[in-house]
Amino acid sequence: MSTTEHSDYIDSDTGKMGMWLFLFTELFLFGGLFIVYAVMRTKYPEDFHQAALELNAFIGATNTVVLLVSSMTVAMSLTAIQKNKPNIAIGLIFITLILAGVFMMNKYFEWGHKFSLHLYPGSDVMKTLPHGEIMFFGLYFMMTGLHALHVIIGGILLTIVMFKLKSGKINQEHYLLQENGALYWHLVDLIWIFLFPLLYLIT
Amino acid sequence: METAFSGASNLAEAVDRAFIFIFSISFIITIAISVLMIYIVIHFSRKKVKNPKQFTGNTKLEIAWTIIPLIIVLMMFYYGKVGFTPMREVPPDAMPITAIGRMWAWSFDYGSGKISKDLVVPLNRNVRMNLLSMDVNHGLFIPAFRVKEDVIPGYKNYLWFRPIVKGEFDVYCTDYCGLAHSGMTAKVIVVDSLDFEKWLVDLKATGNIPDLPGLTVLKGNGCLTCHSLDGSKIIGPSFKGLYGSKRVVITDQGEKTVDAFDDYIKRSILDPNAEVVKGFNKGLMQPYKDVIKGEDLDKIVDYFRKSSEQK
Amino acid sequence: MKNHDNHISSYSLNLTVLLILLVLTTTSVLAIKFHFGAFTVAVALIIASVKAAIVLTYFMHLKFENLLLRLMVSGVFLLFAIVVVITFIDYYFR
Amino acid sequence: MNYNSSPTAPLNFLNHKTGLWSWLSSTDHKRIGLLYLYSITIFFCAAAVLGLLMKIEKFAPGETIMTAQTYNGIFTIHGIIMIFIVVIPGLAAVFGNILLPIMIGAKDVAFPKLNLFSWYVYITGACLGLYSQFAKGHVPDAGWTFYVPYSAEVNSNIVIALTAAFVLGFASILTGLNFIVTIHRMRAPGMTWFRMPLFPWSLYATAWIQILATPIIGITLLMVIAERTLQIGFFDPALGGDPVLYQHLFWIYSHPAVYVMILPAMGVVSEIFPTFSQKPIFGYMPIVFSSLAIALVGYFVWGHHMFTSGMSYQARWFFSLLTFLVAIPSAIKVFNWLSTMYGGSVDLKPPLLYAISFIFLFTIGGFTGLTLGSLATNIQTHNTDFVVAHFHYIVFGGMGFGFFAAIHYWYPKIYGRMYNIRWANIAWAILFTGFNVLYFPMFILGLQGMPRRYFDYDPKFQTGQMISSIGAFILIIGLIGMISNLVYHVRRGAIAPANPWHGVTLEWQIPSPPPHENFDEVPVITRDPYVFDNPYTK
Ligand code: HEA
Ligand code: HEA
Ligand code: CUA
Ligand SMILES: [Cu+2]
Repeated sequence: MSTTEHSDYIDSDTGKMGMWLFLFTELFLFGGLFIVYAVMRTKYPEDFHQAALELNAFIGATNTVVLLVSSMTVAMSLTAIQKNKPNIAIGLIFITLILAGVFMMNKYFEWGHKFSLHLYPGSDVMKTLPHGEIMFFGLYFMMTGLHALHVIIGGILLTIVMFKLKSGKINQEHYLLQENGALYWHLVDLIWIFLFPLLYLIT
Repeated sequence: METAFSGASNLAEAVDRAFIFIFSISFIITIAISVLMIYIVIHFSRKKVKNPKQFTGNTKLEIAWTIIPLIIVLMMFYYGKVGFTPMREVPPDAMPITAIGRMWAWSFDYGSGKISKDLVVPLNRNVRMNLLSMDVNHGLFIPAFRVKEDVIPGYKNYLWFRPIVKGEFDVYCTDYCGLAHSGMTAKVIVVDSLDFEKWLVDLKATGNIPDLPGLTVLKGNGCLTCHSLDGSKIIGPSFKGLYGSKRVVITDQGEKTVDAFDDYIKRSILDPNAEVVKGFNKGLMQPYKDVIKGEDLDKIVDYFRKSSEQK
Repeated sequence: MKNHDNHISSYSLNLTVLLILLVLTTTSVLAIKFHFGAFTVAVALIIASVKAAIVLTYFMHLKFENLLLRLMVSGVFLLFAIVVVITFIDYYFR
Repeated sequence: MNYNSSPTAPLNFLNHKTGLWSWLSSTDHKRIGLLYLYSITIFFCAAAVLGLLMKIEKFAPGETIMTAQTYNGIFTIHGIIMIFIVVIPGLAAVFGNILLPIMIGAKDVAFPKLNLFSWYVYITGACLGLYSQFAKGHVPDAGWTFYVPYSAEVNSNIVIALTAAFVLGFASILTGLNFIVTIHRMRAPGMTWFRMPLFPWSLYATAWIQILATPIIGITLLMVIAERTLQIGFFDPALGGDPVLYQHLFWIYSHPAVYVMILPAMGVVSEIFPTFSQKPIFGYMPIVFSSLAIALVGYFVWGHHMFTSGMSYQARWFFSLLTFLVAIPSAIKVFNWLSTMYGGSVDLKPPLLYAISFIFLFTIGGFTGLTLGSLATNIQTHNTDFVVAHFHYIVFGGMGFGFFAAIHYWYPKIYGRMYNIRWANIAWAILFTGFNVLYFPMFILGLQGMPRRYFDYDPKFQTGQMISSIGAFILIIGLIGMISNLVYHVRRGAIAPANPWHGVTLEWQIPSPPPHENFDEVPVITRDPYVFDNPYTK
């Protein structure tokens, strides 16, 4: 693109506003699932109760803590770059990525366990369950699956941020991308804050 | 005889009143707006007006054309609600009939072993239709009665009416349900009470043929909408000469030839998509596993065997 | 393109927020154990909403953003709540 | 797309760079708008021909030119293309893109690269839609509403069509996002919120619906895809799912979506009436706030598409009441437009012709919408041809005619050329006649009980169906007349002046076609948008 092309010269408020609007759409994306959850829960309270007992609240709680801590580390990395400490910022983002990895590992074992019990959509065991329980597991896989996808996307975004921090493209003066990456990561956390009680806690 | 707009049930009058109210207002305002526009275009045309006035608004007018339409629409809402409310309040003495919708035929179950493909109802008796779907969404629509409700699987929807005119009226399916959606029609036949009682106990008159119980089952389940008895191709293969014939079918494993005896016929009813006769489409027929039970299956097979032997 | 007029939230603030969030998480895990019956869902959701509000205000810096953005965020949550309520006008009265 | 031959000497956005790639890689909002214009026109013509085929099929009862399977496939793809590919992006993506930045005095939208990206997303979605027709297997045949359980069970290319709609939704979200930020952050100095012209205002209201409603249909379609591919039974009653819940979710998006279609069209005519009356808009504030009210209240009325689905009685009357309330802001607008013309110096040029017919058709469509919104009458008319007539009147008559008004209004600005006015008038007359002959009989058919999505019909409906089919042929002549006039004069039309209609909004203050950078220097706005202090008619 030549210099006369309309260029992306985006100031921080503009960029941040765009990000927030995008987060709104993400909220409504999950919102649709929450509506389904709410309706189905009122339809099959007993089955949901039974099915939720199958989930391991301990793994859920661990993952909650992991995500909350990671949320703090991204927030701190922003503080670091604002204070012109790029190395600390990189370190904190790195910790965040590790935590994201831990989260995904947990998720992997959790799902793997469910699969080994033949508790996955369409399985023979699943077909014998009462309607509400099938629904619960359907929602469980859809919601956590979509959430895990967001963890991965967030992870990729933060990796990019980390490399740009290293190369100095993100610095004390220009850190819009990092801000937006952090916002996205917090959204991932925010959604989990609701998923955790709805799926694991309330039985 | 049926005319376009005359209602044939107790519910029609209130509905038509709502129609008339809304249409009259709409008509008057639409005409007024059109006339005003034509007047403006002519009277204030550029040829005549060289010096347009430059006013920008008028609060009183704005309030007027907020409040007046508000009142009008609230009245429309009121008429609509008044016409609708009785539709959900079924009188306790209503005679229950189950309307069964399936791709692509209606059948009406009177409970007493009487199943009919047309809806025969007595004049001036309250009738409650319980709506039951065997597969996908359908919609039970009787225009002359001004009633319509969707027939949704897993839901217990209902409607009711009291026929007030004798005659034959159309029944349509108004929820898109696939290939022969537009063919999913039936008749409502409103008859005198006496005739109705006679009809109800006469199991022979509407398809219940004691010597061919299998045919009764086929008719009752709407099979004949898609499968002909005379060899013509409708949506599925014809039943003519089925028993004992050789069938080329497509399975997940590929093509093979089978002999159409008891097992094959039962399989094709319970799980029609496992083996699809070559030249026909998979997925058009839903499994009848939960619909046609053991004894009826035997009756059907029996019927096929007998009709093949006759030839 | 510069971000200078942005508020900088200190490390200790972030840490405090995390601690509060962890306490709330523990509370809600424990609270469920007590079985409030019909209120379990409500209790869990209220605690979750408080947590979400904290994340929004501090981690996502809404506290330091302009009024417009704050209005938008609350509007969006309000809108979603209304949609859920309206859906339940159907399901609740069936 | 080579405008080299344009003799307009100064460089402008059309000719400052040439070659196909310079278009496909351009982040210039005006060029992206034109990319949308061309793609939408192609898809519109394709889907319109499909509409014509349906009408030919229905000329007589029974099978005439196609099988039931084909018919069902055709109305499905006709609906999908018209709704998701033509009218939802429609005005916003074409004229919003081309004119929004100019009208608020900006150089471009806030995120130009994202803007180009959304066009590619759009094209991907549109191609997926086409692919669903040609891929191996059956064409999708579930209607544009994809109601479960049918869409979850039928053996046709539904998944491809669902993915197409999902991707198209994404493009719509990105456009909406871009516009909101643009309007918030990019207005020229002095352009306060209430100095902003009404078209940008309508885009602003639209954009909020786009970003807050579209994700819901996104997730809903994903759930149907998951149901078909992963056997998660959200909506399948055999697995405990709820088919009515699908309808709720679908309409939570798709009702607000109808306002995505109409609001920009309302914005367009709000520009046209002042210009062609040489008079300020009447009731600027009421028009602005009615747009916002439509966007907001329109979010809460989705249940009126489900009055017969067995919803609770309370929900039915609640949705009916709110449906009526959302009509009030539309009423306010209509009266304000009429008052704008009243006392003006009215010049009946093609854009105004289309704008006036917009009011007429929109009024009919709107009033029949009220008929549908009233409980008792909805029971009779739901899912009949009455609904089909309602939405063709309001979508094609409203949004469609709004689109035609817009193209006739801004054509000289965009291309720097003028179409033939007499030709345009004649085409309009044929189009308008054909339109009413085509769709009006459908109201009557619907009242008589003719259901929609019917391949075949009772012979008693034949007269109405025949008249309607004839209307389609008249309409096609008008449409071809209109389109050929516009296409022909892109290169050969008379050179248009910068401000042929004597408009006062910003786009008329710059040359036609606009230069690449829109403005030489950033404009400073010092007064309200519609001040005709020196009407040229004097
Ligand atoms: C551009 C798109 C658009 C717009 C703007 C509207 C506007 C409205 N629509 Fe329509 N509608 C559709 C597109 C649209 N619709 C589509 C596509 C469908 C079918 C979907 C499908 O099933 O496939 C549909 C279906 C549909 C239904 C469901 C029918 C059914 O399936 O049973 C209903 C029911 O209430 C309805 C109502 C309304 C109402 C009340 C308005 C109101 O907003 C109209 C307001 C306008 C006016 C009222 C006229 C102007 C005002 C005046 C002239 C002033 C005087 C007014 C008064 C005194 C009141 N519409
Ligand atoms: C913008 C929206 C839009 C527009 C403009 C149209 C335009 C038309 N529509 Fe469509 N229609 C819908 C949106 C639209 N429709 C939707 C959403 C549905 C619901 C689908 C569903 O149920 O799921 C529907 C359903 C629908 C049905 C109902 C099907 C049924 O229920 O059985 C019918 C039936 O006649 C129909 C007909 C037409 C016709 C004749 C036109 C005509 O106006 C078209 C006029 C144009 C022409 C006649 C041809 C013009 C030719 C050219 C422009 C150039 C020529 C091109 C070449 C030479 C390549 N439409
Ligand atoms: Cu059954 Cu349509
Ligand atoms: Cu609607």
